[in-house]
Amino acid sequence: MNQIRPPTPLARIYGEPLLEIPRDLYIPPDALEVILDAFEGPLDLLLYLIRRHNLDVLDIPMARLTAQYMEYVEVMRAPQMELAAEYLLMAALLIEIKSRMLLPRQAEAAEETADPRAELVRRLLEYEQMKLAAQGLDALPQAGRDFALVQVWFEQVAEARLPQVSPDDLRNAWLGLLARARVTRHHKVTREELSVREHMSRILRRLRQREFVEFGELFETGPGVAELVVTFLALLELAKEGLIAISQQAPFAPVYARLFREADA
Amino acid sequence: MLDLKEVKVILETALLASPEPLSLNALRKLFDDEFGAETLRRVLEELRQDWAGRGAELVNVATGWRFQTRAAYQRYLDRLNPEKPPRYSRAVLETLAIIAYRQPVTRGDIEDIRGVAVASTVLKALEARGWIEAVGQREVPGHPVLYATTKAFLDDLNLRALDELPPLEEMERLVDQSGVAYR
Amino acid sequence: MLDLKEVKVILETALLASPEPLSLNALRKLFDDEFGAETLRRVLEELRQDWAGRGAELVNVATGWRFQTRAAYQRYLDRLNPEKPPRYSRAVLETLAIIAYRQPVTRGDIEDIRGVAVASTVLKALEARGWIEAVGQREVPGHPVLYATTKAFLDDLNLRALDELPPLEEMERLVDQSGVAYR
Repeated sequence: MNQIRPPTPLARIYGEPLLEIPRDLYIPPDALEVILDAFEGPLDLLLYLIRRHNLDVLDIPMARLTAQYMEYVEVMRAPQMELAAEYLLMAALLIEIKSRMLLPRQAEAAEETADPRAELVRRLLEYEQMKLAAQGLDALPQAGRDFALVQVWFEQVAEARLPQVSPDDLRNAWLGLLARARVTRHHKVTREELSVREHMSRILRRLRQREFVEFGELFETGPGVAELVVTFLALLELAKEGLIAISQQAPFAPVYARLFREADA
Repeated sequence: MLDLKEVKVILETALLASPEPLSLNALRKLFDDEFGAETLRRVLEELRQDWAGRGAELVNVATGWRFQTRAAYQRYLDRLNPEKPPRYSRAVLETLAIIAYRQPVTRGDIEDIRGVAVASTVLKALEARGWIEAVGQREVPGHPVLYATTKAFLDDLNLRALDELPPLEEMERLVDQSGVAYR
Repeated sequence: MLDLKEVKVILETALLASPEPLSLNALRKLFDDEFGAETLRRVLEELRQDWAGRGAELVNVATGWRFQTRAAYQRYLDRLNPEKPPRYSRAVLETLAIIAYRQPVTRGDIEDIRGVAVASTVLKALEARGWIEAVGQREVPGHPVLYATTKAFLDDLNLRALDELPPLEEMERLVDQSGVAYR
C-alpha cells in the first residue's frame, strides 16, 4: 500500500510537471505543492480531471468526478486549510449535484427540470475559455520580451518651455482688472496715450545712461511731426509725474533734462 | 514646400527618434499641417515597405505609428540586456484575460469566473505595468472598482484595438473537445 | 556562422533599439564574441555609409556607437514636443498688462491698480524673461523702481510698437455696458 514512488510528471501544464495522485492516495511530501502550483483553483482542477479522463462536459459522470476530486481535496486539506476552503466549497457543490441527480425524477417533469449540472458546466466552460484566452495573450508578441522599441538618440530640448503670451492675453488680463477693480474711469488707455507711455520709458532709459541730456537730443527727427509731439507729451508727462527735471541755466541757454533727484523737491 | 521624398525622410527620422508611438495628428504637426492624413498615410505605407527585410519594422499600434525590432532578432538583443520583463503567473494572465475580454469588470467578477480569490498583488502588478486601470465604479453596494485595459496594453501587445485580440474559443468547441485528449 | 550581411543587419537592429551608445565590447556580445573588434568596426563603417543622406546617422561617441538624428531635422522634432507650453498665472499676466499699458510704473502703482500686493517673484519672472526692466526710480521715499516693457517684449509678441497692443477703449465700453459680465 505505502509503496514509495518518486513523483513522475504525467503531464505538463504551462511547463509545470503535473503529478497525478497515485491510486493508493499516497502523496510524496513535495507533490502537494506541485499540485497547488499547478491548479489555479477548484474549477481548474475539475477541468483538468474532466479533460484528462476524457469525460463529457455535457454529461459529467458526477459520481466518478466527485470521487476523484475528493481524493485531491483530502490531501490538501490538512496542510493548506485556508486554500483548501475554496476546494472544499466545490466539493460540497459536487456532492450536492450528485445527490440531486440521484433523486427520482418524474418522467413528465424531466424535460423541464434543469440539469443540476448545468450551472457547473457553464462555469467550467467559461473558466476554460478565459484560461485559453490567457494562454493566447501570453503567446502574443510583447514589447520588451519579444521585440524592442526603436529609439534613436536625439537632442532633447532640455530647457523648460516658457509660457507664451499673446497681445490678447494682455487685453483679457486688463479686462479682468477692469471688472474686478472698477478702475475703468481712471485707467482708460488710448492708442495715443500708449505711444506717450512708450516714449516715457524710452526717455527714462536714455537719462539713465547720461546724467544730462540736451532737450533737443531727446527728439528723433526722422519719423515726423507726430513723433515730435508724442515725445514732447512724454517729456511733459514725465515732468508732471515728477520723474524728470527740466532745467535751463540762463535765458537762451540749452535746456537740459535729467532724472529727478530728491534735492529737486 | 517639401516634396514627398523629404516628407518620408522627416517621418522616418521622427519615428526613429520618438520613444512613443506617434499618431497621425502628431505626425501632421511635423509639417505644420501642410499635409493631410491621407497623404501621410500613403507615405507611411511606402516607408513601411522600405523597411521590409530589415531588422526593424514600422507598425501601427493603438496610439500611433512606431518602429520596433522584429521578433527574429530578439535572441541577439537578449544577449545585450539579460533583464527581461517578468513572465506573468497564470493567476496574473488569467486575470488580465478576463479584464481584456470582459471589461469593464470588478474584482468580484474576476473571482466568479476564476473560482478563487484574486490577490491584490495581482491587480497591482497589472496596474503598475500600465496595462489595466480603474475606469469607474459599479453602482452597487460597496461601489466596487471597475477595471479595463489601457491603450498601453494594446501598444505593448502590438495591437491597434481590442477587436484585434485573439478571438475567444467558442464554447461549443470547448464542449466538443471533451472526449478528446486534453493537452 | 553568420555572414557579414547578417552581421550588419543585427548590428543595425541592436543600435536602433538601444537608447545608449553601445561599445564594441557590447556589440561583440551580440555575436557571442564570434567576431573580432576589427571585423565589427569594418561593418560599422559600412553601416555608417549606408545611412548617409538619411535623417539619422551612425556616430562613434566617447562611450560607443549610436544612431542619432541629424541636426538638420531637429526643427521638425521640436514641433513634436507634446508638452503644452505652460501658462502664466493671472497675477503675472495682469502685472505685465499694467506695465505694458501704464509704463513706466512702480510696484506700488501696480498694486494700486490690482488691489493686491505683487509678489517679487512675479516681477522677477518677467525680468528674467527679458520682457520688463527697471528704467529708473521715482524720487519719492523708498525710491521705488520704475518698470517698463522692453524691445524683446515687443519682439516676442510680434509687435512693432506698444500702440499695436489691442486698444482698450472698446473693451472698456464692453465692460461698462455689461456691468458684471466679467466678474
